[in-house]
Amino acid sequence: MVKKGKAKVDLQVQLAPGLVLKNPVISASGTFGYGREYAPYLDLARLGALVTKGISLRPQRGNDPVRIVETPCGMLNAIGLENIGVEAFLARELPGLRAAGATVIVNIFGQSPADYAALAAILERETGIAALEINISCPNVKAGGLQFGTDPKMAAELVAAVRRETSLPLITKLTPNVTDITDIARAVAAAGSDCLSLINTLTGMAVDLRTRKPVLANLTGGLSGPAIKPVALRAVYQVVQAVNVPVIGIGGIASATDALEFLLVGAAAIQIGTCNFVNPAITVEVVEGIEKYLREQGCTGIGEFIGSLRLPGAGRD
Amino acid sequence: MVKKGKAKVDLQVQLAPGLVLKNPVISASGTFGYGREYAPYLDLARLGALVTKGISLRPQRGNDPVRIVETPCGMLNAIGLENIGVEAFLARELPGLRAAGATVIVNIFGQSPADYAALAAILERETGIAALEINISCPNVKAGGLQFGTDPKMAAELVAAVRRETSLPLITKLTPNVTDITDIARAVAAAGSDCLSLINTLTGMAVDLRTRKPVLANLTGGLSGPAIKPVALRAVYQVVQAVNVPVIGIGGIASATDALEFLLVGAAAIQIGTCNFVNPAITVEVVEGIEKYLREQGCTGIGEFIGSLRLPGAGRD
Amino acid sequence: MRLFYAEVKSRQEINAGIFTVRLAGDGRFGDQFIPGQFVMVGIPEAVSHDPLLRRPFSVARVFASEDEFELAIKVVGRGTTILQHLRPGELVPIHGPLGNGYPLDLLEPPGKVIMVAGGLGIASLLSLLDHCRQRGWPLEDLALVLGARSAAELVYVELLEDLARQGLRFLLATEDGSRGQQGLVTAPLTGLLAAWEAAEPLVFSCGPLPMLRAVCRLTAGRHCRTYLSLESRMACGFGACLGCVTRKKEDDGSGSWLKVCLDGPVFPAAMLPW
Amino acid sequence: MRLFYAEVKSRQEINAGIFTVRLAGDGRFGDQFIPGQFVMVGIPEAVSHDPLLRRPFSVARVFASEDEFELAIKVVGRGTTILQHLRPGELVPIHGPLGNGYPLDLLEPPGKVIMVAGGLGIASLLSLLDHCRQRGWPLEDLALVLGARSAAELVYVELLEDLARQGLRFLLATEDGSRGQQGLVTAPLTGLLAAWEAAEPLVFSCGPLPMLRAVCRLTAGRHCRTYLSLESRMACGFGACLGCVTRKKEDDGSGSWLKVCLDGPVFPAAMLPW
Ligand SMILES: Cc1cc2nc3c(=O)[nH]c(=O)nc-3n(C[C@H](O)[C@H](O)[C@H](O)COP(=O)(O)OP(=O)(O)OC[C@H]3O[C@@H](n4cnc5c(N)ncnc54)[C@H](O)[C@@H]3O)c2cc1C
Ligand SMILES: Cc1cc2nc3c(=O)[nH]c(=O)nc-3n(C[C@H](O)[C@H](O)[C@H](O)COP(=O)(O)OP(=O)(O)OC[C@H]3O[C@@H](n4cnc5c(N)ncnc54)[C@H](O)[C@@H]3O)c2cc1C
Ligand SMILES: Cc1cc2nc3c(=O)[nH]c(=O)nc-3n(C[C@H](O)[C@H](O)[C@H](O)COP(=O)(O)O)c2cc1C
Ligand SMILES: Cc1cc2nc3c(=O)[nH]c(=O)nc-3n(C[C@H](O)[C@H](O)[C@H](O)COP(=O)(O)O)c2cc1C
Ligand code: FES
Ligand code: FES
Repeated sequence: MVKKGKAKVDLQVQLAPGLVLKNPVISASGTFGYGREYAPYLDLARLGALVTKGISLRPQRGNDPVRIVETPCGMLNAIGLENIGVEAFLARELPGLRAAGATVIVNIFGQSPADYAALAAILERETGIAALEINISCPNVKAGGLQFGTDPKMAAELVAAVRRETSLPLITKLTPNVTDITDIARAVAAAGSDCLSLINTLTGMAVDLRTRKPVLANLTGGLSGPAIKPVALRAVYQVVQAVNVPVIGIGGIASATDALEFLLVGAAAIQIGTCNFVNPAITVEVVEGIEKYLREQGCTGIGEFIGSLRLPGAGRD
Repeated sequence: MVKKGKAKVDLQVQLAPGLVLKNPVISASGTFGYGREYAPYLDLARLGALVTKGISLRPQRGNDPVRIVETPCGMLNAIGLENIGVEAFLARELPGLRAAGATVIVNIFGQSPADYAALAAILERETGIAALEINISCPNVKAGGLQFGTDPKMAAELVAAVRRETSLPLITKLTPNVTDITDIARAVAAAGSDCLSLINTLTGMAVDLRTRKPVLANLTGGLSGPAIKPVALRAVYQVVQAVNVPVIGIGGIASATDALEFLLVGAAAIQIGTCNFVNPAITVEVVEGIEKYLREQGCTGIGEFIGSLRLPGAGRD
Repeated sequence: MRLFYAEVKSRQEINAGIFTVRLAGDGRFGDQFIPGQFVMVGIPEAVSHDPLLRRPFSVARVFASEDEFELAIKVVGRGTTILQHLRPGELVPIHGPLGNGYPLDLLEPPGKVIMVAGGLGIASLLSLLDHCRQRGWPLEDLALVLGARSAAELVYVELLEDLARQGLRFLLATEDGSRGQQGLVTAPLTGLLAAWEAAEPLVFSCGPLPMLRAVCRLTAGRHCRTYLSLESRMACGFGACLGCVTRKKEDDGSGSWLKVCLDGPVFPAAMLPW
Repeated sequence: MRLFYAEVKSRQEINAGIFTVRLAGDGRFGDQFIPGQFVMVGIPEAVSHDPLLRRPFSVARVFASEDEFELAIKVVGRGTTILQHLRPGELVPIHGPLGNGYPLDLLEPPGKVIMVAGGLGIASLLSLLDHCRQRGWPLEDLALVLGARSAAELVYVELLEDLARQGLRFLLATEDGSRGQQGLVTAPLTGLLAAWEAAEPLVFSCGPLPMLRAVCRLTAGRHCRTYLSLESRMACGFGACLGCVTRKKEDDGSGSWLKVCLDGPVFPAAMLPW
C-alpha cells in the first residue's frame, strides 16, 4: 500500500452537500481578521477556506484592553467579538475576498436566536459566501453564544432557526467547556447543521503577581494554542464517533503533523487559529505539508487517510 | 504596608476545623507515590501535607502501557489508578510516613458510594491520617469516580455517605471536565465536604502519526502540567467566589510564582503534581519561595495575602 | 513587510540585562523600513512552543550598505532571556518592518525636532535621529532628551555624546543621578520646550507610559506637534488579532479602538486620551 | 541518586544526529554509579516549559579521576534536538544515577560475558564492559556484538576496535552492510552462543525491542543467563509516576507490573513475557 511517487494527491474534502473545499486547511475565526490582513503573506485562494472574524448584526466594540496574554504553550484572549457588523462586512470586506478567489465562510453570532436567524437571512442573499459558521461557543462576552453552546436543547433551537432562513451550508462551532460535548454535537446535527467545527477556546485566567490584578480586563479569557491540542484531539475523536456529519478539527495546530493527527482521528478538515499570529504563512505551509506526507504514504486521495486511526484490539495492528 | 525584613512569616493555613497545615504546599495525588519515593530528595515533614496515590478497597492493576505521553507544556497520563489497596497501604506505607513526621492526606476512590464509605470507615480508625481527599474526578478509568464528579446530586450523595462514616476532615477533589464547576462545588460543600481541591486533569488524547495509533493504550488520558494552569486558575477563582469552604488550587504549578498566583485568587493552599517528576525537590523550593516573597512584601502572615486579588473597578487599584 | 530568517551577525552586551543584536536583512528590509517601525522576533528554537508568540522590538538602526539592522533589547522576561543567548550565525525568525513609523511627510527640514526617549525607547528614536541626519537636518536643530532609572539602563549613550560634540542638543537624566542630571526627563524637557517653542518644534517621544503622559502634559497648549510611540501586548503585530488596542481620545465607550501595531505604534498626541 | 546541575565539559559529534557529551559530576556521582544505570536529563533552558519532562539516557562512561561522565545521544525528537546544541560551560539539570543497573554480584570473573548492543544500546553496555575490565576480567572472555542499521548509527566503534586488537571478541553487523558484516546481530550471536555455551556465559543485551526479543529466543533453552536492559517512556525515572511499567512473565492480567525505571531497566530475561 505504501508506494512513493510524484503523483498528484487529491486533497478535496466535502463538508456539506454544497461545500467542497480544494483542501482541508481553513483559517480559524478571529485569528485571520477579514482575510485581507493575510493577503501580503499568502494567496488566499490556496486555502481550503477562510473563516471571517465573528460577525454580528451591528458593529461591536469588544472588550477593553488588556485583551491578550501569553500562557505556557498558549495564549488567553478576551477580544470580546469586536467586529465591524454585517453591513460594513458586506460592503467593505466581502468584495475583496471574492476578487481574491477566496472560499469564504462567515462566522456569525448574536444575542438571541432571532439575531442569528436575521444574520443568516442577510448573508443568504449575497454571492461569494461558501458557508456560515454558527458560533455558539465564545467564552468572552456575556452574549457570545456560550449560553446556547452549553445546552443541547437551546443549541438545537438556534441551529433550527438559522436553518429556516438559509440554504447555505451550516457549520456549528462547539465549545469544549461542557461535561459532554457529544450531547451538543448530536443535538445540533439533528437540528440541521451540515457540519460541526470544534473546539473553541477553553475558559482560563491569568493574574499578575506584581500588580495583584487579573491580567485581562475581562478577568477570564479563552485559552488557545498548542497547550490545548490534546483536549481538542480528544473532543474531535469523540464527536466523530457520535455523529454522522463531517467534523472540522480545531485547537493548537502548529504544523502539518498536527493537522494530520486531527484528520487521522476522523476530522474531515481542520482550522488553524493562534499559530497564524506566529507564522502568517502557516496555513499554506500546512497545505503543502499534508500533500507531501500523503504522497509519501502513497495515498491518491485524502479520503483514504481521514479517519484511518488504528484502534488497539481492533485486529488492525 | 510594604516593609522588608528578616521577620518570620507565618505560613500556617487552616483547611478544616481539625486541619491546620504548617504551610500551604501539598503534593498532589498520583504524582508523589506513597511519599517514600521522595524521601531521598526532601524532608517530608517540611511539606504542608502530602496526598497519597489514590487508594481503593482492593489493589488495582491500572491500565496497560503506554500510560504517559508528553504534550506541549504538559503530559497525558492514563495510569488508571494503580494502587496497592487500603490494607497494604496501612500495613506497608503509613507507618513510614508517620515516622517521617509527614502530614498525610489519603486520596480515596471506589466504584460506588459504598466503596468510598467503607474506605472512610477503615481509615477513620487509623492514627496518622490528617484528612481524606475524595477523588470524584479521575478521567482514566470507568470506575474512577468521574461519573460522580460530573453530577452535583450524585457527588453530594457520595460525600454525605463518606461524611457519615468519618470525622476526619474531608477534601473533595473536583474535575474541570464539566460545564459549570461551581454547581458541583456548591453541592459537595453543602453535603459536608470541609474543603475542596481542584483541578484534576482535563481529558485529552494523543495519536502517533507513524503508527497511526493512539499513543495511550487507554485512548484518552488526563492532561496536566503548565499547559492547564490558566484553566485551573479560572476554576479556582470561580469556586472561591461560589463557596464558603477553603479551596486547594491545583494545576500546572511549576514555581513559587505560580503557587502565589493561586493563593492570590483565593486558594487557601495549593498542590503540585506533574512538576514533581521534573524536579523532585520542587515542593520544598516552593515553600521557601513563598516565604521569601511574603517576607519581601512585608506580610507577617500568609492570611494577609490569600485572596488579595484586586479587581478592576472595585475601587482598590 | 517581510517574513524571513535573519542571521545573527553580532551581539553586544551593553549593561547587565541590556544588549544590542545586529541581524542580516533579506535584501529588501532596509528599502522598506520607515523609522519608528518595529519587527516581531520569533523564538529561534523551533522545536519548542514555549514561549509561543513573537516579541515586538523597534529597529534601532539600519545599515543599508551591509543590508543589516540592529535591535536594542532589555531582558525583562522569558522571550528576552532566550534572545539574550543568541549567537552569531544563529537564525532568528523576523517579521517586519511593521507599524506606521514616524510621519515622514512632516520630517523635512527646516525646523526643530525634539526627541524624548525613556529607557529602551531610545531604540525607536535612534532610527528617527538617523533619518533626520540623512535628510540633511543640521544637528543643531535636533534635540534628544534621554531618561532612565539609572546609568545601567542606558544604551547608545556614547554614540549620542559623540553626536552632541557635533552639535546635537543631547540632554541626559537619570532618576538616581548616576549619569547626567538627576531626575526625570520632564525637567530638561521643560527648559527645552520653553527655549524652542518659537520654532514650533516637532516633538517625538517613546518610552514608558508615565513618561509619555508627562510629555503630553508638557507639550499640550504649546506651539508644537507631538507624536508618541506606544507599546502594547501584541500577539500578531499586523492587525489580525485585535489584541493590542488602545483607547482613542474622546472615546465615549461606543467607538472603535486604535490598533497599536497597525494604526501605530506612532500616534499624534491629539489622538490619545491623555 | 543525585540531583544537580552538571557543567558540559565537551561535546563530540559522532555522526549525523549522534553525539557524545561529557559532563561534570557533583563529586559523588561516580561513587554511586552502577553500570547499566541511567540519568534523567533536564532541558537547560529554564524559562521554557516545552519540552517539559526530563529525558532518560544511559551513562556510557564514568571518568572517576576527573569526576566526569559521558552520555551518547541519538537525536530523535524535541528533547534530543535541544540537547544537541549544548555548549561547553552550559549547565544541564541531571538526576541520577537511577535504576538498578547490571547485577554486580554475578559480574565477577572467571566466566564468559556476552554483550549484545543495538544502536545506542551500546551506551549502557559500554559501562558494563568498562566494569568488567576494572574487575580484572580477561578481554578474551568478553564478547561484544554490536548491530545497527548502518555505519552512520554506530558510536564508540574505534574504541571497541582498539579493544578487539587487545583481545575483546568484537562482532559488528549493520543491516545495510556499510560496516562489519551485513545483517542483524542474530547471525554472529548465534555462532558465538554455540561456541561459548559450554562456558555458561552471562548474556546482557540493550537495544531496540525486536532485537531484545530475538536475543531472548536465541538464548532460551541454552546454558546461559540472560539480562535485558529495557526502554520505556518515562515521566519521572524514580518510581513516582507509574508511567513506565511493563508486563511480567506469566502475568494473567491481575498481577502487578514491573517499573522499568526502578525495578529495571535491567531485568533477567526470565522475568519478561517474551
Ligand atoms: C512596538 C514595540 C516596540 C518595542 N521595542 C522594544 C525595544 O526596542 N527594546 C526592548 O527591549 N523592548 C521593546 N519593546 C518591549 C518588548 O516587546 C517587551 O519587553 C518584550 O516583548 C518582553 O518579552 P519577554 O518575553 O521577555 O517578557 P514576558 O515574559 O512576555 O513579560 C515580562 C513582563 O512584562 C510584562 N509585559 C510583557 N509585555 C508587556 C506589555 N506590552 N505591556 C505591559 N506589560 C508587559 C509581563 O506581564 C511580565 O511581567 C517594544 C514593544 C512594542 C510593542
Ligand atoms: C533507561 C533508558 C536509557 C536510554 N539511554 C539512551 C542512550 O544512552 N542514548 C540515547 O540516545 N537514547 C537513550 N534512551 C532513549 C531516549 O530516552 C529517547 O530517545 C529520548 O527520550 C527521546 O527524547 P526526544 O525528546 O528527543 O524525543 P521525543 O520528541 O520525546 O520523541 C521522539 C519520538 O520517539 C517516540 N518515543 C519517545 N520515547 C519513546 C519510548 N520510550 N518508546 C517509544 N517511543 C518513544 C516519540 O513518540 C516520538 O516519535 C534511553 C531510554 C531509556 C528509557
Ligand atoms: C484572538 C482570538 C480571537 C478569536 N475570535 C473568535 C471569534 O470571533 N469567533 C470564533 O468562533 N472563534 C474565535 N476564536 C477561537 C478560534 O477560532 C479557535 O477556535 C481557537 O483559538 C482554537 O484554535 P487554536 O488553538 O488553533 O487557536 C478566537 C481565537 C483567538 C486566539
Ligand atoms: C501521573 C499522574 C497520576 C495521577 N493520579 C491521580 C490519582 O491517583 N488521584 C487523583 O486524585 N489525581 C491524580 N492525578 C491528578 C493530579 O493529582 C493533579 O490533580 C493534576 O495532575 C493537575 O496538577 P498538575 O498540573 O500540577 O499535575 C494524577 C496526575 C498525574 C500526572
Ligand atoms: S498585535 Fe495583533 S492586532 Fe495588533
Ligand atoms: S518513570 Fe515514573 S515510575 Fe518509572
